[in-house]
Amino acid sequence: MSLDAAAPKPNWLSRLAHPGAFMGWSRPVLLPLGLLVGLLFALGLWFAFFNSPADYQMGDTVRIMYVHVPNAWLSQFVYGVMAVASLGTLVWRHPLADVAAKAAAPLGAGFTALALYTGSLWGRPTWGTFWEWDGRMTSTLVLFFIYLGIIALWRAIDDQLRAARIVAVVTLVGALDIPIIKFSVDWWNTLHQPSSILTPSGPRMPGSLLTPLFIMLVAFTLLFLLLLLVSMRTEILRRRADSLSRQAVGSA
Amino acid sequence: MSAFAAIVARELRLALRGGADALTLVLFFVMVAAVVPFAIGPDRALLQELAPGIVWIAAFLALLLGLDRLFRDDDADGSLLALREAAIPLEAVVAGKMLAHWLLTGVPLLVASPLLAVLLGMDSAAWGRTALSLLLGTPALTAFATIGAAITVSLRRGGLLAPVLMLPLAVPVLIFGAAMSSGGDGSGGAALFLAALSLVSVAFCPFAAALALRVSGE
Amino acid sequence: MSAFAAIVARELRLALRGGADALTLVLFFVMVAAVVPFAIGPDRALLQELAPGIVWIAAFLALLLGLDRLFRDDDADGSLLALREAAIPLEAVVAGKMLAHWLLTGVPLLVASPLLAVLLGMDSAAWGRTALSLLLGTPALTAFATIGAAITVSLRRGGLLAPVLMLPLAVPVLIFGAAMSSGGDGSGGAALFLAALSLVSVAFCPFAAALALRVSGE
Amino acid sequence: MAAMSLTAPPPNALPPQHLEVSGLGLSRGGRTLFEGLDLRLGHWETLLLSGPNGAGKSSLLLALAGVLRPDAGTLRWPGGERPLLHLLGHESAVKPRLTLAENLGFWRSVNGPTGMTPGAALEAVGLGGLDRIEAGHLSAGQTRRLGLGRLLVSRRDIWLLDEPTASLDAGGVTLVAGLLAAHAATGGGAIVATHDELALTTPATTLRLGLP
Amino acid sequence: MAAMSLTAPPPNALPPQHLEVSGLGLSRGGRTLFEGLDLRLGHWETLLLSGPNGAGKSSLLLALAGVLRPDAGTLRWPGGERPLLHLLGHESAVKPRLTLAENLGFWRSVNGPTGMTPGAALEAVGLGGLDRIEAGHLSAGQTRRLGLGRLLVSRRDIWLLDEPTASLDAGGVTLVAGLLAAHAATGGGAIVATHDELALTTPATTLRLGLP
Ligand code: HEM
Ligand SMILES: Nc1ncnc2c1ncn2[C@@H]1O[C@H](COP(=O)(O)OP(=O)(O)OP(=O)(O)O)[C@@H](O)[C@H]1O
Ligand SMILES: Nc1ncnc2c1ncn2[C@@H]1O[C@H](COP(=O)(O)OP(=O)(O)OP(=O)(O)O)[C@@H](O)[C@H]1O
Ligand SMILES: [Mg+2]
Ligand SMILES: [Mg+2]
Repeated sequence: MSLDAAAPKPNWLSRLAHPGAFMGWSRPVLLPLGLLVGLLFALGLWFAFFNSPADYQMGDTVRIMYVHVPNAWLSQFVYGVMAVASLGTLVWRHPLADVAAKAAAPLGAGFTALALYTGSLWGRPTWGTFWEWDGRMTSTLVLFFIYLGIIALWRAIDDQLRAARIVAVVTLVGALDIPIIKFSVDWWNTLHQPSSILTPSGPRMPGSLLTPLFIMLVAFTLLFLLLLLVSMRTEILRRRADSLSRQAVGSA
Repeated sequence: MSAFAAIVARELRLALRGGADALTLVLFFVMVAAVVPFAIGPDRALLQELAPGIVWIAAFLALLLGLDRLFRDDDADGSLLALREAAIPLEAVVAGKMLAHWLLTGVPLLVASPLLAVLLGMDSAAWGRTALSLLLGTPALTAFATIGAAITVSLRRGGLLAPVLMLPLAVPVLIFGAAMSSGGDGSGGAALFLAALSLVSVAFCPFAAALALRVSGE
Repeated sequence: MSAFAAIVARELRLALRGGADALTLVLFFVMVAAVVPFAIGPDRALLQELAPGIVWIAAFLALLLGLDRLFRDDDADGSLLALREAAIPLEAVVAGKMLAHWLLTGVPLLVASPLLAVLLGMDSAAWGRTALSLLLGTPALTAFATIGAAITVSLRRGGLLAPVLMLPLAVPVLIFGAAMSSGGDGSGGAALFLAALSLVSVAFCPFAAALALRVSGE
Repeated sequence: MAAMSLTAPPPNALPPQHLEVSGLGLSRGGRTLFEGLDLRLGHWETLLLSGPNGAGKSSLLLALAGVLRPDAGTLRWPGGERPLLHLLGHESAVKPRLTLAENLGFWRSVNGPTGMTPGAALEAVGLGGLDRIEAGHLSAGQTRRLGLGRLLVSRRDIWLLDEPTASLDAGGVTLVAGLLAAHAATGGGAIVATHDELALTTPATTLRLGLP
Repeated sequence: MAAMSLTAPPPNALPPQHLEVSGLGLSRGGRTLFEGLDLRLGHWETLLLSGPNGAGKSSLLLALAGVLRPDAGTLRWPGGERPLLHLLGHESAVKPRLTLAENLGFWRSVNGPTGMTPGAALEAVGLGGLDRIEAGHLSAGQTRRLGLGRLLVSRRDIWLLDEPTASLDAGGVTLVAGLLAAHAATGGGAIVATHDELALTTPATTLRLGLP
């Protein structure tokens, strides 16, 4: 039941992915990655606040975009990561995949919450309301629900090996379903009411907005990777700890 | 710990440990209400107008559909049989379970209500009224749900029977609740009715439910 | 009798004998629809406009919130363990139970729909569309419910978790269902999507559910 | 508890009694199980119910506990109305999601803290040291032992036990015999439906139901 | 079935086998139950699992049935991959709402009609004539007997039984011994976890788990 039980296969990927090896190589990576993230954020924020024009109609609130869009993008990207990890759990039965999936869920929920929050903050000045049943917003909300459900599922099963496989089933069902949800919601909204509500469209953006946006996108994505590594490490340590304590209880 | 407190504590423990932790409870209500617009369309004005009704229907369905879980496990694992010999009368046991059930449904519903308000575009006044109406009305719903659960157990047939038995009883709660939260001129009276209804049904429920449970053994 | 047929037959027997769930579901469904006007006020025009949405919400919640009955008893009394050794694969067993579950939920909803139509003042055209949309959509809902039920079992006492997992996943069914039955210009497309959704999810569900059940034993 | 056994009755005194049943008739599902059944349960006494499967042992226990309504006959409780008693059915009334200590603690608070502490009770039924484990992780026999623990955390004069030794190992059977002896030694009475041979050290009578 | 027992092996031939297990290690809830366990189940053989409560008997059966995933070790089935077998757990897989005949009829169709008819099976487990009663009206022991009936309506070479005699009366225990003997006589193998003494007439080995 110990995580290191999985025998490392010859190919390099699974050698890296072996929990023991992972703990080895991930530690030295953390610090430089952290520095890089910090640097990118500094740069991106400087651009965002001092070196990009205020929007002619949205005014300074346009700067919310630099936080909003990266979070919105991560809300979907993280789920992708979880889906891949779930494949790893079900197909290759890889313990590290379990850990990755478990660690990613709260992060994904967090980014999605931020996307929702910044989005609705943005909505207030632009549309005069915190919430609009706009397709994109709604699908993000549903995605948020899915994240929370998955987190609750993780917490509901105490045997982590079982939990991993069951959650993996749900995550994959979700992975098939989320595109359908996204599509259906867009279709729904445009069906029920005329496209009167302004739907934010990217391409119309001038480059002066795009550069900082791009930097922030990269910064947030790297931030996610950093947090993922950290929480995976803590999760692995936690599991080693309880399997030891459980043995103790049992022999008592 | 007093016997009554012990029962409440156990119910809470079981619910919060067994799969449905507090997060899930709140989430559940948010979802049930958030799902409605998908069916009736995203038209803000309409949603705003219907919001109180939607919240109340969500509460109503959530409470009634979840109810048969209330005594089923205790019946299956022999706890119900043992509880007949408790140091407190079966009525008190039922009251304890009812209180716990309310804490596990009514309270999360209240917690969720601000979110619902945002999603359904209620203004703060409307939200206040709705929350208050829930506070006044959910005890009555819980009481009816408890009776329904007891009957389900004693008939040894679960499923939707209990909700069906209880729906007619619970309709007045829904009416007054919706009336109060939509805040017409009648809303003051509705509030009174709700409060009265809750008091009466909560006082009455333990006896009815305990009666049903006593019969259930045979 | 073939193994598959035997499973369907048993489910039907159990449901129809123990608590006549089919009937109660109809009643429940009708009552929910009957209750809604109380919550949103008696405005007839509004009701008529909302009718399809109301019907769909009732179906949606009735199916997804009632789901945990599907495997729970078989797990508790050891049948699930024994069914792993059936002459047909567990996937087929799940498919059988899913079919039975649909016959016991989807069909009653269809039966009840005319009543709802009357209660909510739908014209016959609207009713036809709604009934058809239920026919196309309920299989998908059943499939989601089945997966949810399989997961509940592996949690032992699932509580509200399974609905919380499955409600958001089933949103498209609700959207297309309501769209189709409200019969706007998009309703043709909605019908297609609904049918496709049902096909895919019904084809996919047995594997996901069986996987969850296999894990659940551990 | 050995000390308590000093309270055993002087040999030539008719011991007082917990329960006297006369002319009891019971039927289930339209079938008559027995009629005109008489029994008495004295202090310091254990009454063993034996008989083939389906004889009516469990049903009799339920009737005595007032769960089933008999067709005929009277139950006489010396105190006047029926005292609270311990009823252990086929199911052990254990909550899988709670730890062993929580399970017993609950019953102790609900039935009255008149017996051992949960920890001591767990020791007594051979589950010592497992306090913090979830009951759902127990084996069949361990679960039954936990069910027996309920009898110890609150003191009740009368025990009605339905197959207390179900799925217990040999050690468990002697353990049950020991519990019954200790209970009898304190003046308690017990009616026990069982298929196993309980080697009891205290006065015990056997009632065979459903003779073929 | 007596006729079939003619197929018993010539004394000096090594009987073929149903299952060979080597180096099996199993842990539950993070606790190791056993490691490096070897066992083989031959034709005509009955393997009795004994041991104290919590030793791991049920877990071993579940592992052999592929329900629990062992930490280590290999199961070798002569046929190559694992054949279908009969698994009787602590619960009897009986539906209270169905009649006895319906219960067995269901299992017969699902597991394959390769054994007795439901009526014959009910006779064999001592429930003859109760075909039309709802299983929910059975007593504990009668329910267990009905559970045993499932083994008879479909023929499977390997039986994994977890406490088949739980809550059975003396007659029931000998009945189980008889069923096992008949099964062995047809070349079948059985692994039986039990706390009772089964007086078996056919070759039986005993494996004690969890020696203290
Ligand atoms: C709660 C409210 C909102 C949510 C949940 C939300 C969600 C999203 C999502 C999911 C994306 C796509 C990100 C990607 O795939 O890279 C996005 C992009 C974007 N959103 Fe929002 N949004 C919300 C409100 C707003 C508001 C009020 C505005 C401005 C008026 C806005 C402007 C944008 C822009 C400019 C983009 C990037 C351009 C594009 O990807 O097309 N959003 N938002
Ligand atoms: N679901 C579970 N999760 C974790 N641990 C478990 C679980 N079920 C059993 N165990 C542990 O595994 C050990 C063996 O259990 P098992 O049921 O195999 O014992 P057993 O030999 O069948 O005992 P009994 O004779 O009482 O049936 C027990 O100590 C128990 O604590
Ligand atoms: N719920 C019920 N409804 C109708 N009849 C029942 C019910 N329960 C039991 N019976 C019948 O009552 C008779 C006695 O059942 P009971 O459980 O008392 O037997 P028992 O002596 O406890 O048997 P066992 O030793 O198997 O536990 C049985 O023949 C059974 O058919
Ligand atoms: Mg009995
Ligand atoms: Mg066991």
